[in-house]
Amino acid sequence: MTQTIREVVVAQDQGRPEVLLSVRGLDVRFGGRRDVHAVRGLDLDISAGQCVAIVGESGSGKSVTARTLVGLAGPGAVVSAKRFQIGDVDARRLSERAWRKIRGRSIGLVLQDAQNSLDPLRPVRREVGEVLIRHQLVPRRQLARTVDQALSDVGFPDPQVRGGQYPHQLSGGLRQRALIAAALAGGPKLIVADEPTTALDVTIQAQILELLRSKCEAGTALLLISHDLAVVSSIADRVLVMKDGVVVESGTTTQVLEDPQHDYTTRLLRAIPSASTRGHRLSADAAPEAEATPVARDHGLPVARDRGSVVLCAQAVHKSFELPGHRRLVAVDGVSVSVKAGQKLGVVGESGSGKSTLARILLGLQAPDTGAVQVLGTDWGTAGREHRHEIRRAVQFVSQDPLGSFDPRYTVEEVISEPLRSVSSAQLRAERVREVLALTRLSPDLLAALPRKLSGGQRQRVSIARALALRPSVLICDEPVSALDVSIQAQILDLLDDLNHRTGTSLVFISHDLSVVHHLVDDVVVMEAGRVVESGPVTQVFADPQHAYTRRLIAAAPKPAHDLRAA
Amino acid sequence: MTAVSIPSGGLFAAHLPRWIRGIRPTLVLSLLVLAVAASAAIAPGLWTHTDPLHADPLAARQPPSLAHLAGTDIQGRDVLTRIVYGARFSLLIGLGATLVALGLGAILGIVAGVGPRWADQLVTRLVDVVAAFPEVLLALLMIALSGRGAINLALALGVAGLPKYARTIRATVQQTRCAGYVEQATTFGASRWQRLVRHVLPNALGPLPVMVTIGFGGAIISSSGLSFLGLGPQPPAAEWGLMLAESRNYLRQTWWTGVFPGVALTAVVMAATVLGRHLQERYERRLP
Amino acid sequence: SSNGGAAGAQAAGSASPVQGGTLYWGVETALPTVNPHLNGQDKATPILRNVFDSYLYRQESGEYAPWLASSYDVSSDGTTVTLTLRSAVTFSDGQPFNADAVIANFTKLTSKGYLSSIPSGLQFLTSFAKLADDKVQFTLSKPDTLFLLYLSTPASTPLSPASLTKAQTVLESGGPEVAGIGPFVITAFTPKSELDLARRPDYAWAPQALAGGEKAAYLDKVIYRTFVEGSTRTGALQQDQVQVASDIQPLDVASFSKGSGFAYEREYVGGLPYSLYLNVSKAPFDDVRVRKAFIKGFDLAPIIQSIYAGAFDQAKAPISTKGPFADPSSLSGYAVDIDAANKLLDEAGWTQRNADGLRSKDGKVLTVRAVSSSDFVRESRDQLNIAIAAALKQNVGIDYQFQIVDSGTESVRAKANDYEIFDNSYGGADPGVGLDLLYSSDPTRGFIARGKYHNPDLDALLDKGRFTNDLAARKETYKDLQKLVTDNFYVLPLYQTQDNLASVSRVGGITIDPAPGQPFGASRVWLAQ
Amino acid sequence: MTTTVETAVSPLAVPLAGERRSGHGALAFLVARRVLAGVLVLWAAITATFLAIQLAPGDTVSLLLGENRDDPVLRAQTIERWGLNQPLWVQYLTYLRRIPSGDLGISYTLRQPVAHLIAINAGPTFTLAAVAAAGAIVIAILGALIVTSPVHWLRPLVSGYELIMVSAPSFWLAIVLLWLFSFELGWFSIVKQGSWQALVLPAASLALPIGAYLSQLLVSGIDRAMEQPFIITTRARGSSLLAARIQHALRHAALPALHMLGLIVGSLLGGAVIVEQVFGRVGLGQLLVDAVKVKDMPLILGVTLVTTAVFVAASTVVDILGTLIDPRTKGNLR
Ligand SMILES: Nc1ncnc2c1ncn2[C@@H]1O[C@H](COP(=O)(O)OP(=O)(O)OP(=O)(O)O)[C@@H](O)[C@H]1O
Ligand SMILES: Nc1ncnc2c1ncn2[C@@H]1O[C@H](COP(=O)(O)OP(=O)(O)OP(=O)(O)O)[C@@H](O)[C@H]1O
Ligand SMILES: [Mg+2]
Ligand SMILES: [Mg+2]
Repeated sequence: MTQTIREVVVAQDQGRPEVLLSVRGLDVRFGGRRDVHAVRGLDLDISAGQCVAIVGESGSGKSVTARTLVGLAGPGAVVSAKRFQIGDVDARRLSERAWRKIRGRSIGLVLQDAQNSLDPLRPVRREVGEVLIRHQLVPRRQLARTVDQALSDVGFPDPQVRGGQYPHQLSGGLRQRALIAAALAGGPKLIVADEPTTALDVTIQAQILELLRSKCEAGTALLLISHDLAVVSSIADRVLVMKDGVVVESGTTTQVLEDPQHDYTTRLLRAIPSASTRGHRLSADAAPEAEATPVARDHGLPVARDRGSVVLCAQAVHKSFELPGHRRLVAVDGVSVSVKAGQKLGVVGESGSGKSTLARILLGLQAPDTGAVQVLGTDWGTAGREHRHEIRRAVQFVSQDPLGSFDPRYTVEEVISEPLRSVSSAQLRAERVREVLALTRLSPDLLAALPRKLSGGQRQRVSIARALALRPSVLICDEPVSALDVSIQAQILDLLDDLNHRTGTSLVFISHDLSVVHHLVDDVVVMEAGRVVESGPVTQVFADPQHAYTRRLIAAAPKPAHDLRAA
Repeated sequence: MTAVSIPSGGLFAAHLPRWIRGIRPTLVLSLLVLAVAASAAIAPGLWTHTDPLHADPLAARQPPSLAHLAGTDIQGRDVLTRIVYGARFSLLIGLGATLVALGLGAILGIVAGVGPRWADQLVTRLVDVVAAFPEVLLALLMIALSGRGAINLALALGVAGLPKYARTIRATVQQTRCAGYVEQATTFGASRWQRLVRHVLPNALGPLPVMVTIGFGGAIISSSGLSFLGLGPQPPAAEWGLMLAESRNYLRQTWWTGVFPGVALTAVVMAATVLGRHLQERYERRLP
Repeated sequence: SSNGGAAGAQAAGSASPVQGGTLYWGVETALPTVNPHLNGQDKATPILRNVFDSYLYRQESGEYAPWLASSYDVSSDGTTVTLTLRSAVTFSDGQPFNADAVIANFTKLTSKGYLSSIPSGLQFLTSFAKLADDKVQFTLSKPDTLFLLYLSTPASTPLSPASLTKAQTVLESGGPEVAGIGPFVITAFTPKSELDLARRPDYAWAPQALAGGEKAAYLDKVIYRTFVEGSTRTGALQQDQVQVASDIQPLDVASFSKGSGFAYEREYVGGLPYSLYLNVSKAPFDDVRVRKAFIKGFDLAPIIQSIYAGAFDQAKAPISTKGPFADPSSLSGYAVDIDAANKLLDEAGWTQRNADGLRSKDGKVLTVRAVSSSDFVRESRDQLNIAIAAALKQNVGIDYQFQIVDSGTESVRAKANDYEIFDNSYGGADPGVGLDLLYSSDPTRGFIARGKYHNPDLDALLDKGRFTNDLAARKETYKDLQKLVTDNFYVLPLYQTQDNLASVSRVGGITIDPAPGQPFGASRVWLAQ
Repeated sequence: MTTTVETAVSPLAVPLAGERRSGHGALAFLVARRVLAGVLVLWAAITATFLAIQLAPGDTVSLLLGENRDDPVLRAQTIERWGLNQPLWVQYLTYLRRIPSGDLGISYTLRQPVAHLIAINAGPTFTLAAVAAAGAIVIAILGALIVTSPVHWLRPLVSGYELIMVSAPSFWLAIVLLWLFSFELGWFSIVKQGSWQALVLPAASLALPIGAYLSQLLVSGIDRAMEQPFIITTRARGSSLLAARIQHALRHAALPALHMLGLIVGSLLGGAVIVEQVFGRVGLGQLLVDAVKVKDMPLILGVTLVTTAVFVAASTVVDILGTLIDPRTKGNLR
């Protein structure tokens, strides 16, 4: 170990919490083709045991900040700062060699993308051991023991055995734990955790947050990056709100969340869906004027049914899959649901509980092993081939991954008009495309664009527009907002609500996010391991959950420590 | 202020307009080489007015001079003229082999990719058998069957190259078949066939231009190897591989008869490879 | 007879022969088998000579001298040949060489299924018998002079009786287990690639007629390595990786010129030169005017010069100028006359010309095709023919195509009479074998008479030349024969075939066997230092 | 990276209907299945070759007789001796039946048992292939590490060299190497077969282009892997760029390169023909070319058998090695 490290490590004296990281006026630019000024004049201080959170919408520079703090801003990045002190070291003058001594030893980094942040070709224990080897923290003999210890510290079950598994053999939660274990193994005083709980299921998310919180209490400083204000409010001491690379607001968590000064913070807070936001708009978008709705013309397309009649219903559907080794996995186990015209039905449940499979069965993409699904009174199973194609149009689908659902060769116009091939007249088709564009509040300028050039929110709108083109009776949305950040999510949720109101299209809304469901739907179905464990009006189910599983789910959802709607 | 690293491009490039900065000299050069080769193949008369078969024993083995820019060969034929006319043969063999490989490979790959399980099995096995034959053995057998010559050479190389295409296309077809947009098309009421034609095939065959460009260079190289073994076009044809093979024993006395065709061949293959890689990069960048 | 001579000895200066050493000899020839009875390659003879001596030694004059037979006697009618065997000769496996061994060999040679083709020499052999322990008598149905020739080639060489009883595959492929009588023994054989020889110390039976006589070899080991690529042989020789290289390519010859530190020598080989035989059985060569126009329509000399750069010479007669039989005057009617050729073609009705300037008649282009099996395309023959084709096209508008095919296709095309020209060279010490094969209309003799001449006068001359041992008479006969085939424009001799080799200066004693014009093995070769 | 792994289609994947086994049993089972599939491929290759030779012009008897003395008696003898009087299917079945006992018949032209001929020719070819493959791997890894290294001026140099290597005709390279290093500089004599000197240049002429090609594959693999988040993670633990490249990225790039190497080694015979001819080496390639030229059927079939067997073996080995490199591909190994 060299001088540099010792300075950093030894600098901890008793008494007042030492400042581990102090940054003033941090600037990060990316040169090259388009000049990106990713971080502008960021100030940041973290002392031991403290948890500082950075929030902000996608692209605001959070991850760049995190990477810059360990000297890995990326190729082509130009970093400058008025002050950049890691412990006693002036990081502005560090050589690459010196940086290597700091990384993992003084600062641990947990990257945003847990799926890909572990080398898929190495057992996780080697990844955890790597930091120990690099910094020669333990003798070879003790390496295995130390790694097992590090893994069990983060609640990794049975580290001796499961530590030998490869990332693809582990669940998302375990992977995230292993990643955190690796970040902690070198004993850093500061952990930078970039969106450590996104992509995770509520229950697992709660466990990871608990883990981080306990580390913090044990004296490790935490820089938490998240776009989820509920998460932040439950753990952070201080919050920085970033927008377009600039910290627009910072202060203690209470200050920022309860008395936001900046307009942007207010908007961010307002965009968070919850029980209390039911019936309110989340986004800043104004509600569309009534006359903005074009008079729907008959293009030879079916018209939505009267409110109240059952448009889609599944009766005791059952679906199992064959797994290798003659095992069968029951994905959907005797589920019955029915959707009335104009109804908004939510489906919640943990990952793997069969939500998507149910959606596919309702869509007629997958035939149930037993049970039947009726669309507008016609059975999927018994309908003839021609008739099936007809009734398919009554049920449309919006997926979590809009981009993947677009043919990569198609422009927005082609994507939206694809379902309309059956409409003979080109003029009528163009008219219908314009109608749905207006409905989804997309600019006609986008028609010629390729979907992959659009923002996430725009893509999801295009996906919804396409689904609406056939004037379906039911729109089945499988996690339509889970890939979007809060503000965009707010817009999409508002849009779906509007559409439901104005066109009378029923919604089947699948989500693992209880607050979103709570915000949007009328009725909810709770699924566990393929079964419906509870169902009813959403307010009733969430207010008074009957089933233990529902209660567990609700308990695990992050509870804001602050009243986020106060502003 | 600490510059952690320097923006790429350098000072110099910064002053040029963006579209010029975007041009890569190797790519331009490659396109130029291919264009010249293609024009020679299509209209050799543009580049030379002599007959590639015109022999003049009295002017044999002359080193490069103004009269014969690339010298003359052992028969007294103008080497440059033969290189120009050779472009047609060589490019056609390369292209022919690639198209045969691609055509057969695509059909097999698509059948395996979309067909029933047994068809997939059958095709996979068939392709394994073809792949298990070394290229030379296949070419030898096919040429033993049907005789020497440019067309048979292209056919043999095509068959030998088929497994690569068949396997890739099978894999991409199977991948695209499960893509979100194909499933989505089902919900609009598109039939199996419509999905196949509208979505699966166009997308699965997306990497083909890349494969063709890179395969083209490879086919030219392979064909020159088989020409070396005497399995290619027969003399007196002007074909680069054959010219190389014919000159290989005179290299020390008449280096120009071998070096110039070799340079032409290598340049075209390099150009095709560079272009192929460029296309590949563009293709990969386009992927979501 | 030609340039060359004892260049090897000169290169090694006046130094006297040195005993011992290992010599690498690079050759083009790939040996599929080293059983001398079965290997029919001309080019194998100089290699096999190291291991297999013959009964008789043929001299350049065409006469035969004793070798393993101490004397021979031909009856006056020429149908009985008696060999008296040299005494105290042993095979390399220690078995004695005697009449029984000779009988065993001829029994094997005439047995069913051993030979894959019957050599000319055995064609008229009717019986053979042991007269005494050292005497064997052969009876022929005709006074075939080729029988004596046969007794002087490796094709009849005696193998030890023990070898003859070896397993079929062992015997047929030859190699260390097949013993003969010669200055070397085979120690290893890799088909088509390498033949390793070791000196036989007790060897003492070389033919008297050859300089040095009865001595054992100088070298301890000789290793023949096949390099198909001519430039590889040249390069390996220049680096002294091989000390002798055969079949030097024409253009490389200059690098071994005087003062280069290498010795180069070449020798014409006997038999028939490389020639084009015109298929007279079908149009267009059934018309003598077209044949004549073909032959007179271009100037061969500059073409030979440009392709071979002086390393090969234009053929001077239908029979090799090596040996006593060539008649250069027979080619006097072959002088180039392009105008005459054009006129002849006009007369023959090939008056139309197509866009390429090629003649045609009734819409059929005047195309003549040679179909050559790729195995036989060597010595830049493809280049030579292409140059001829170019000249013919330019001069007289004949479309000559030299088609190289695999041997299977060649045999099919030959059988279907689907060719107009047959190209061939036939080596050997006596032209009789080749003449029979290439001109005879007798189906048991003219197997490669692809000109399909069916000319009774020609057949009569062939018989007359073959069934006599009288050299002077044969000379006369072959003179008439050469005149006949050239008067009829049956054949166009192109270049005189030859053997050549180059060696590093350390090598001395390279000896040419004058009758076939090929190196007499490596038995007299020595390596300085 | 993941896409590459997924599309690295194993050439001989046989679907596994039975249950998944574990440990050594599973490997043995997989190997057994692979062997079975391999036998199937061999059989098909033999059959196809047999048919192709039958369909090729020229009858075997004429070829056996050569072009000299063809007469009815000899012809009959020859036909009988080589069993050509039997119907084709009998000849075919007889051949197949003899294979398991190692009897591959007797070469028409070389008059030796084919098994023996293969035995003496396969050694040099396999040595050549093995040394070339090893050389190619070393060249590829070195090249890839240089190209991806931060020493920027080296990158265009090495990639340029690689581009030329993969774009130049292979026999050209062989001839140039031979002339330069054996005939001009005299470093490696090529005449003593079996000596290491005689192996260096032939192996280099095969290894250089293959190495360059693999290196290009590795480079694109490494470049792609270096963009993956786990590289930032490992660097955030204090790994140097070089360590990240060697210990993480190289391995990711290795899988497609390995598969390609398997294919190349399995068909190295093609390259070997040319190298064997230029360097005058004994070997299977030259044996095969000569055999096909004269329609020496037992020899052709014998060499086909060996080369396809090598191909099958190579792809099996590659797949097994592949699972060591990337445990995710275990599912592919069926
Ligand atoms: N290596 C890079 N080169 C160029 N631009 C970059 C690079 N890395 C990030 N950026 C840009 O910097 C900006 C900030 O990106 P950053 O990843 O920090 O956003 P974020 O706040 O983490 O967003 P998210 O919530 O989506 O993770 C973006 O505009 C991004 O495109
Ligand atoms: N085609 C299939 N073959 C085998 N198993 C499948 C298949 N499709 C789904 N499953 C399994 O069925 C179960 C239910 O999957 P499903 O996708 O419906 O869950 P989900 O509730 O949507 O989960 P998530 O929230 O992660 O999307 C899972 O265990 C999944 O692995
Ligand atoms: Mg981020
Ligand atoms: Mg799901």
